[in-house]
Amino acid sequence: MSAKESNPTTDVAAEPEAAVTAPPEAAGISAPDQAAGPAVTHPQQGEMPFAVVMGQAVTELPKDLYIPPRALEVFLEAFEGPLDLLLYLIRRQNLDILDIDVSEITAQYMRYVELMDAVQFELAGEYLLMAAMLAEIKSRMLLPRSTENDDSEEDPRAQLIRRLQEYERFKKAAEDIEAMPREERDIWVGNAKPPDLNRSRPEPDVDLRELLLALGEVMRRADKYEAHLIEREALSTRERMSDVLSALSGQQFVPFVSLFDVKEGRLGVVVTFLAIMELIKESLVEIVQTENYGPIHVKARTE
Amino acid sequence: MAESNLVQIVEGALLAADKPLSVAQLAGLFDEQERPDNSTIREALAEATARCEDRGFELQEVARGFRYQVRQSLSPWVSRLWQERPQKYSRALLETLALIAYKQPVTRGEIEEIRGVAVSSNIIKTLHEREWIRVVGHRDVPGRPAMYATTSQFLDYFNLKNLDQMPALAEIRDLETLTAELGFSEPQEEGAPDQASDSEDAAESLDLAVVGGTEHPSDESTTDN
Amino acid sequence: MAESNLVQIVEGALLAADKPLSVAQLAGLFDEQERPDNSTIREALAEATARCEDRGFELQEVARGFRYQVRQSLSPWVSRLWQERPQKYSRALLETLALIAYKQPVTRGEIEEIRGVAVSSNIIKTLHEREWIRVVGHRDVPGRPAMYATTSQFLDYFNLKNLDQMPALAEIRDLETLTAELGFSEPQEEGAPDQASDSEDAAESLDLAVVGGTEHPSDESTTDN
Repeated sequence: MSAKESNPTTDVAAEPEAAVTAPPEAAGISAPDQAAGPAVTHPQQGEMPFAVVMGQAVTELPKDLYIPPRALEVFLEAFEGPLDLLLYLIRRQNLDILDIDVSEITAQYMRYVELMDAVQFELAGEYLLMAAMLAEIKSRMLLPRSTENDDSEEDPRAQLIRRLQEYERFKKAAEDIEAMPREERDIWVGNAKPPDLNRSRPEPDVDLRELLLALGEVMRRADKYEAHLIEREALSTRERMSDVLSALSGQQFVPFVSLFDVKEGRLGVVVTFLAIMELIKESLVEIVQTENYGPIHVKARTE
Repeated sequence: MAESNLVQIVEGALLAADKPLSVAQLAGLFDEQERPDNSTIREALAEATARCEDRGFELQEVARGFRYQVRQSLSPWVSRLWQERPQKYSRALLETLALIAYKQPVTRGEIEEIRGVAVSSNIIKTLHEREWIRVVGHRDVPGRPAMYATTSQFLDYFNLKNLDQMPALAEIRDLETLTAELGFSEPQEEGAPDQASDSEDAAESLDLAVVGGTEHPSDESTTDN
Repeated sequence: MAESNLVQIVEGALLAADKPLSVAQLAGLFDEQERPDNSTIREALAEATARCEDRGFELQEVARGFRYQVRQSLSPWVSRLWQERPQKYSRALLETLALIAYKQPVTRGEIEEIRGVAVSSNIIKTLHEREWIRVVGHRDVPGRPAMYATTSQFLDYFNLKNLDQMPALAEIRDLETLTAELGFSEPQEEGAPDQASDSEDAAESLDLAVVGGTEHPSDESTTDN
């Protein structure tokens, strides 16, 4: 609160940054962010840098970091994770991402993590992981630097910076996507009522293979009928049985001889004969001969 | 100029809307202070209508208001957008058809006995509509059930000269053996360069083998349609 | 005459369809014997485009094909047709979408690694339901996680023809040099004169960086695809 008051007066340079250090809510991407707006002003104002010296932000942290638990929750929910929070802390201090002061950032980050803990905010493991990583970097930077021959080991700070940069570019990409014109907001697709349709439903195609597979399947299922099914007669006989029945349908008596077509040759005659025999056997037709050596007639048993 | 802009707004709104828009609704798109009166909007609608001359769509007034619709004369082409993909026939239908082919003349009851489940009337109806089966008589048992047989259209569809070109039942019963056997002989026939040497290939060619499994002249039938 | 009829069919079909139509799909509206070739259809599309001059709508090509769209300049009026505010998307969803768009094919784990937080299943589900992403395979690592990529529906939704039209991804500043410069030197002791001297520059780049890149100068970014 006092920091807020003193802010404009202390340093003019701080003025433009005030806008710059606006929390991510300023981007106004998601609804919760908006909700966070007013609640958040308190903590962020409190830690606003009041001076920039040689590109380095000088920050006086407020004595009381107290944030009402609900507000804190909203505040933290405004962040998309530890990287986002870190970016925010860095930006708020007017620091270039390549030039972060690890110990300062670590201290601030830890303060937030402690706060989260204090209000029993369900602390995501990711935040703790980042805390541990920051602590490690900090401790390594305190150690005397061995000579440059340990190049093989990557500078953990560089690693952190890379992660921050990588995250930031996608954070930016997300904002770009949000800004892109899109359907239902900026773009309306034109449509007109279609004419009355003359629809034709095409018939499904069937492959002979499918038919055979289906038959194989049913036969496997109906194993007990196997004996019944597998008969020696050729399919042509069954086909001819159908033809004979067709020929008989609607007729009273049909002369036996008329069922044969000599043009089919010997084989055809045999097939027809077998078909009629089978029809008799299955009681589908009956044979009638009124007198000895008289003409034989065939009649369907049913029609 | 504002005039032309009004027509554009009317055109854009009508095209974007998913229902007809009334004059009042069109007026509602404007802020009060710049809202055109109804007669001005009607003029814009008339202009938009005139602009449809010789286009594939027209502006039509219906009960609820105005809408663009595609010219009825274009129906033959536009309808194709909704031409349904042919669905596949059910397994039950294929089994029924196969049994009719192999067991003809056969009644529905006999098919049901073999399949172990009822044959739905829809299947019989579909097969009739497709003109793949016909009734060749009625069995002389109670209920006088119809006996079904396949038709010449059925043969034509599968590119068969007669039913004898279908594989024998015994072959089908042993489909696995059949396909395995044929799977090995197939590469020769088709001149496929890679012999089904390893088991992987053999398994893959199984599908094909069934196609070839007919081994009859009817082979071609599997490739058409 | 037939020419003009073709343009009408194209116009009518595009307006009747509920999704963009490709040249091939337009060709599919015709019987084989009367089917125009692709270049003829493209001519018809060009003609249809020209006919939109000074109209409230225009013909636009997007990923899946062509569609009519209301001119964006009319958006202030046309948007009033809908009462509800357009849907907002959360930052988490947009960041996930951005990662999938720019790094595809990418697994959930890879997204989480960059974002530093878990990706909620709801986000993935929503993106699937919107048909903006699809699974294009599985990475050959333990658990075989799905790899996600964006769809053409995604491109259509954002009025794009292809991914190249997405805004360029910001550049990562060179780390090798950076690492060398940094060493483990404490920023406080920074005697580095060049760093201190151009504090002006530092402040400036800061501005840009902080704004989150919404104003990133394009020269800083690269075409990353």
